[in-house]
Amino acid sequence: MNVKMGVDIGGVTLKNPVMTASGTFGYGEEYADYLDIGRLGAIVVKGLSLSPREGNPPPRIIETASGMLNAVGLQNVGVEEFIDKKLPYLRTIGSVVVANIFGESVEDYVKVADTLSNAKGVDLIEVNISCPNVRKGGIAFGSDPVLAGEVTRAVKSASGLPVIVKLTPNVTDITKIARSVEAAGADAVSLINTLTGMSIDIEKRIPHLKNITGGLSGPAIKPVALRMVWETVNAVSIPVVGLGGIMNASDALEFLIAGARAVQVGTANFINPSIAVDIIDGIENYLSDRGIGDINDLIGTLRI
Amino acid sequence: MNVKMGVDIGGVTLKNPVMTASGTFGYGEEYADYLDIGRLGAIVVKGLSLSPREGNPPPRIIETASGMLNAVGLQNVGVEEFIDKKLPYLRTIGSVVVANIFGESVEDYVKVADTLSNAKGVDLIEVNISCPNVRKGGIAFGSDPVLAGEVTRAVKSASGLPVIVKLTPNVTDITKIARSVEAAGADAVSLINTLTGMSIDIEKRIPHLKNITGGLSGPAIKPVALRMVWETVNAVSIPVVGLGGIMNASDALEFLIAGARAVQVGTANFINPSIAVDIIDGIENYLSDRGIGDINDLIGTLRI
Amino acid sequence: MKPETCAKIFSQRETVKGHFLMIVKAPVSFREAIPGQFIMVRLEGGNSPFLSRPFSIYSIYSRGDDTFVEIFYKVVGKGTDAFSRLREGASLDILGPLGRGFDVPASCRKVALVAGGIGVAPLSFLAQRCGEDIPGTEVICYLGAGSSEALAGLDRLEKICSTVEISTDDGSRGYHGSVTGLLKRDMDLYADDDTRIYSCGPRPMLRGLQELLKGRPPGTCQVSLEERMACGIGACLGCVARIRSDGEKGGMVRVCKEGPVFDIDRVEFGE
Amino acid sequence: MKPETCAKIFSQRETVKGHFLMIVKAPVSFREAIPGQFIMVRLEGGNSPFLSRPFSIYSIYSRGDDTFVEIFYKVVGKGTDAFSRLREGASLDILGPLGRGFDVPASCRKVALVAGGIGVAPLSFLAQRCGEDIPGTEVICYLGAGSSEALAGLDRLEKICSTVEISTDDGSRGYHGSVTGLLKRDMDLYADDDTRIYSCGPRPMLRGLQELLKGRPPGTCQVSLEERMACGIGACLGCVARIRSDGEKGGMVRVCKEGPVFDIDRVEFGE
Ligand SMILES: Cc1cc2nc3c(=O)[nH]c(=O)nc-3n(C[C@H](O)[C@H](O)[C@H](O)COP(=O)(O)OP(=O)(O)OC[C@H]3O[C@@H](n4cnc5c(N)ncnc54)[C@H](O)[C@@H]3O)c2cc1C
Ligand SMILES: Cc1cc2nc3c(=O)[nH]c(=O)nc-3n(C[C@H](O)[C@H](O)[C@H](O)COP(=O)(O)OP(=O)(O)OC[C@H]3O[C@@H](n4cnc5c(N)ncnc54)[C@H](O)[C@@H]3O)c2cc1C
Ligand SMILES: Cc1cc2nc3c(=O)[nH]c(=O)nc-3n(C[C@H](O)[C@H](O)[C@H](O)COP(=O)(O)O)c2cc1C
Ligand SMILES: Cc1cc2nc3c(=O)[nH]c(=O)nc-3n(C[C@H](O)[C@H](O)[C@H](O)COP(=O)(O)O)c2cc1C
Ligand code: FES
Ligand code: FES
Repeated sequence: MNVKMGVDIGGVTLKNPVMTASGTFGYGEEYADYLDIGRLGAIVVKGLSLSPREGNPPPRIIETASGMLNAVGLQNVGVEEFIDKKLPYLRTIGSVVVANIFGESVEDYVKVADTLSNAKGVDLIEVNISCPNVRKGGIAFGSDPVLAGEVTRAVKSASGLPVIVKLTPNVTDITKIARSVEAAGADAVSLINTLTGMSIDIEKRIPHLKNITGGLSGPAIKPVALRMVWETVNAVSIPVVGLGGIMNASDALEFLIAGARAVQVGTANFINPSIAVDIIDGIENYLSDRGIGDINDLIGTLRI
Repeated sequence: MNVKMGVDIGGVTLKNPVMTASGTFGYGEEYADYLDIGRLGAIVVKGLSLSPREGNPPPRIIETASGMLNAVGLQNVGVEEFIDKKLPYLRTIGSVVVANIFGESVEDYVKVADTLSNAKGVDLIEVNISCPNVRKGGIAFGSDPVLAGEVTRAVKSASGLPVIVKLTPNVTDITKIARSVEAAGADAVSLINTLTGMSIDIEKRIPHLKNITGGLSGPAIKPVALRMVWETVNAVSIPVVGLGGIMNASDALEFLIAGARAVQVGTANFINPSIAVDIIDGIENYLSDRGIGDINDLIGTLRI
Repeated sequence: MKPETCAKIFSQRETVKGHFLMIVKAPVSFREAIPGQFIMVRLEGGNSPFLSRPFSIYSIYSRGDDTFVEIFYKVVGKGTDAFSRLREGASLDILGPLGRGFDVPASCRKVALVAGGIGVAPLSFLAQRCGEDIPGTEVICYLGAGSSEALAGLDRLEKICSTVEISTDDGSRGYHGSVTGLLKRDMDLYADDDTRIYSCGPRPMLRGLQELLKGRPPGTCQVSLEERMACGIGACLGCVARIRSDGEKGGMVRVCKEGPVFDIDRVEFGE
Repeated sequence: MKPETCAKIFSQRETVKGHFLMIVKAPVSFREAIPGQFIMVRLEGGNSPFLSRPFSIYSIYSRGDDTFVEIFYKVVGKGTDAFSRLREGASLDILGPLGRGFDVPASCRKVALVAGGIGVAPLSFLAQRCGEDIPGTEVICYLGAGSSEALAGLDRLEKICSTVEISTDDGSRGYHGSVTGLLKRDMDLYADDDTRIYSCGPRPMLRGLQELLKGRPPGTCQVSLEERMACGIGACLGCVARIRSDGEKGGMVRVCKEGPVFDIDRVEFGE
């Protein structure tokens, strides 16, 4: 059976609903040896800032039960070098390219978005609002509906590209943030980013991560991610991109059935670098086994 | 080496810092065949309400990666039957008894606390504020600093017993809630309760839980729990009781080193019903191997 | 005290496709196990799967000083899949025997067992014990499966039961249709007071049986229910079923503690 | 394409206490592996442990059409513990060969290897290849361990090196003290341009070595670093070390991609 796998996010058509998540797929080239990158629905690159960033000192990662903590600290080459050195390769792959961006002030976000909008080869912008606003005493943009709306509005007006806003799960009510960024013009939301966590070395009595805390990802967080995606799907009318702990096609299908228009595969890429295409194949098989001819007929069909 | 294991919570001395968590240890009697209950620092009973409650319809539980979701819905015998039928046994065990209580209005909480304060055999009250306030449109007491303070103040004045307030992790900033309940007179805080999560049956396209969402517990949530405990220890001066995903002595030690005065063992009791005493023994061995003569000399010794 | 035990697998083999017979060396306390009781089983170490899984006791036997527990299970998900890959000598954490087993009055003269699929496990143990404990009792087993290749546990039943009647959904062997359909045909054989019916199988089958037995006196039939379990010992309240009150216990009742065996007339199967 | 492969364990045995030699049947692409390169290894299925673990290649060999990769590891935590319990025939997911190996100039006439504990693994492979690829080169290995019973990998080194010098912290065999102390004694043997030093071991040892080699020309010594890794292929940025710029790359550099082998003078060991 021939299954239609295409989905639409902010006017951009993905050949299938499977993207790779920011920070877990480098700039794409790192995976060239392990899978046919052109088969991906989209690739989301490592978060980009105005200037290059060195990130946090090591140790940066530690394993946890069915997950990992990372405190990479958004190390990246900066938007200029990205456009010069990384984008040329990405233009050749034949998948949608999503640039994930972040900043420490609204102006930072605006400048990065503006720069990317003028660079051929970027199809969508994903705005990571889990970062602290240094001006506002470090409160994360993403944990305050007003700030989240502000940054969304600013990026939208600076950018010629459709904008996905990526939400943090470390909040009391994620639907409030989602509604606020929708009202501010976001074309889609993606969720979840990592949950903040910590781990301690009981021999040395120090945190395992030099940064003390880090972001929890992997299957451990999937139930939380799925709940938040489902809540958000019920709260907004823009597309929702679901992620958090997706390890196989069955996990991805849970998010799609809950109403996510697309999914992102994150930490799973570390476990098996060709897993994203296995997930695409698995979704396609699920649909064809059940005679569902179009992925859009599955999305949001949860019965409650 | 003889190690001092006693800790103090709200003026009550526990013979060691290991308690069993509410809802995971029944009313104690269920475990009588599997461990020497008298060895526990404290036992926290299943959450009690004014009237008996039937709880949610099944299915109520589903396994997740390194964890489980539950939507038991606070089924319990009610405070009267607890005092008549369950407390007599608990009076005989020789461990501190903590009554976990909840309600849907401040008055509910007050009545349960008042009833328990007059019943011989209860040493401490733990107030579960993760429940929805039906009067206030269902917003959880525990996710609003003002409501959390209100219920704490009311319970404190109704109860002759020291009060632990149990915090929910489903909030943007747990330290705000912790500070508010401290200001309202709480003798201690315990955290974390479960993270809200969801799981979907992709064959039937229905949620695995009849209640749709449930509470995530087990090792999956440990990094989040530890981070919140550490944040809270740095925010309040009352004792903090740490829990969430503790499966062995090493996990418990992480919480103690982070500054928790005591810990609770929850889901782990389901995996191995005698695990709580293994954890007590493990902590004691760790201390004596390192020549630490008093558990209180370990608590809060994280170097950052 | 009967704490969790680390038990070694004595042997394991696939009988019918996808169905495994595992024999585990168990503590001597297991000799007191009653048919219908179950054990909680978990892979030693690691978190995949995380929770223990409940399995009926398929049989208990002793050889010399050693006690062995048999479990008979079907691979349906990741826990049973993981168990099926274990070999002789591998370690499991086991807890049990747990729960309330079947009641068989000593006066019972005729026993009908109604087994759907792997529901045969506790009933086979029951048949064996009836044979040993109340000699002279006639034990008739109605065994249903999807098709003839899925008739799990048949060999042993043929040895321990007076009669085995077979039904298959596809008609590839025995009666063509459901096992309750087959029982219905024979219902007048089980009209007497000294007759008891015991059943285990998928919910729709049990619901059908309840329908079929409507009007029979309470106590005629007992069923073993299956629910997802976390603790197995009555602490988590995860495994409840809605059970009609018998005056004392009713409402949301723990399958692991008050069950897994219940009088069929008390079970509310819902839609 | 060199995707992750499911590999079967060909054999495994404990050599020195707590140290295991595992031989895995690998894809033919492994024949191109260079000493200092590593592989990522994970238990098939399940999440305990969750991430793959990096191990140096201890050796590669072929028998007929089959290629085998050896890893030599010490049990230090739950991953290595789980691996050590696996038997012949068990499956692992492996990825590799990965990273940048040691550079040995063809002009090299004398090679000193400085191994601390299990750090011997990549160096043993290097010694073997030096013997095969640049015949006539003298390979001297300095092997340090806590005590004589912990001298892992010694047997093989004695076969493939010209000389093996031993140090133990407790003096139970060879030089009494650290392996860098032992090397210091011999430093004037390694003054020439056609000499190279390669090392792998605990950080404090490498830091001591850096100290010892201060003033030597860049390129004299290469070390293999160890950092916790998630992806092993340069994507997660989890494994960085602070490396001094060589004009091109500097700052937080990925151990899995630009390393694990670095010129010792470029490594910033910090406090
Ligand atoms: C008291 C009791 C006795 C049992 N005895 C036996 C037995 O003797 N032999 C046997 O093969 N099985 C028995 N079961 C069922 C067995 O426990 C489940 O098949 C097993 O837990 C599935 O685990 P899994 O990880 O393979 O499946 P999962 O991946 O957890 O689930 C796969 C499928 O199995 C179903 N399932 C999961 N858990 C249960 C459960 N507890 N009860 C019913 N269905 C479930 C799910 O709904 C799902 O469709 C018994 C269950 C109970 C409660
Ligand atoms: C490129 C590279 C090559 C390696 N080659 C070998 C080898 O050939 N043989 C061998 O025995 N080990 C080697 N290691 C180290 C090995 O990867 C770790 O010992 C292993 O990952 C520990 O896993 P665990 O689950 O047993 O320990 P964990 O439970 O994760 O940790 C236990 C202890 O090991 C330390 N540890 C954990 N991960 C690493 C790591 N990646 N590097 C260093 N220390 C770590 C921790 O700090 C902790 O003290 C290598 C590491 C790297 C990066
Ligand atoms: C090592 C690592 C680096 C990450 N870097 C970024 C980033 O730069 N920008 C971002 O928005 N999210 C980043 N994330 C978050 C992931 O994109 C994703 O939201 C999260 O890991 C949850 O999905 P998962 O469980 O599938 O990994 C990172 C995650 C990891 C593990
Ligand atoms: C089945 C179940 C029932 C629970 N019931 C209660 C309850 O009645 N009251 C309460 O405060 N917490 C309840 N909890 C939460 C636990 O006490 C604990 O906060 C949580 O499970 C996290 O700890 P753990 O990961 O060690 O289980 C329950 C948890 C589980 C798994
Ligand atoms: S399984 Fe926990 S109460 Fe029954
Ligand atoms: S381990 Fe991921 S970048 Fe090195």
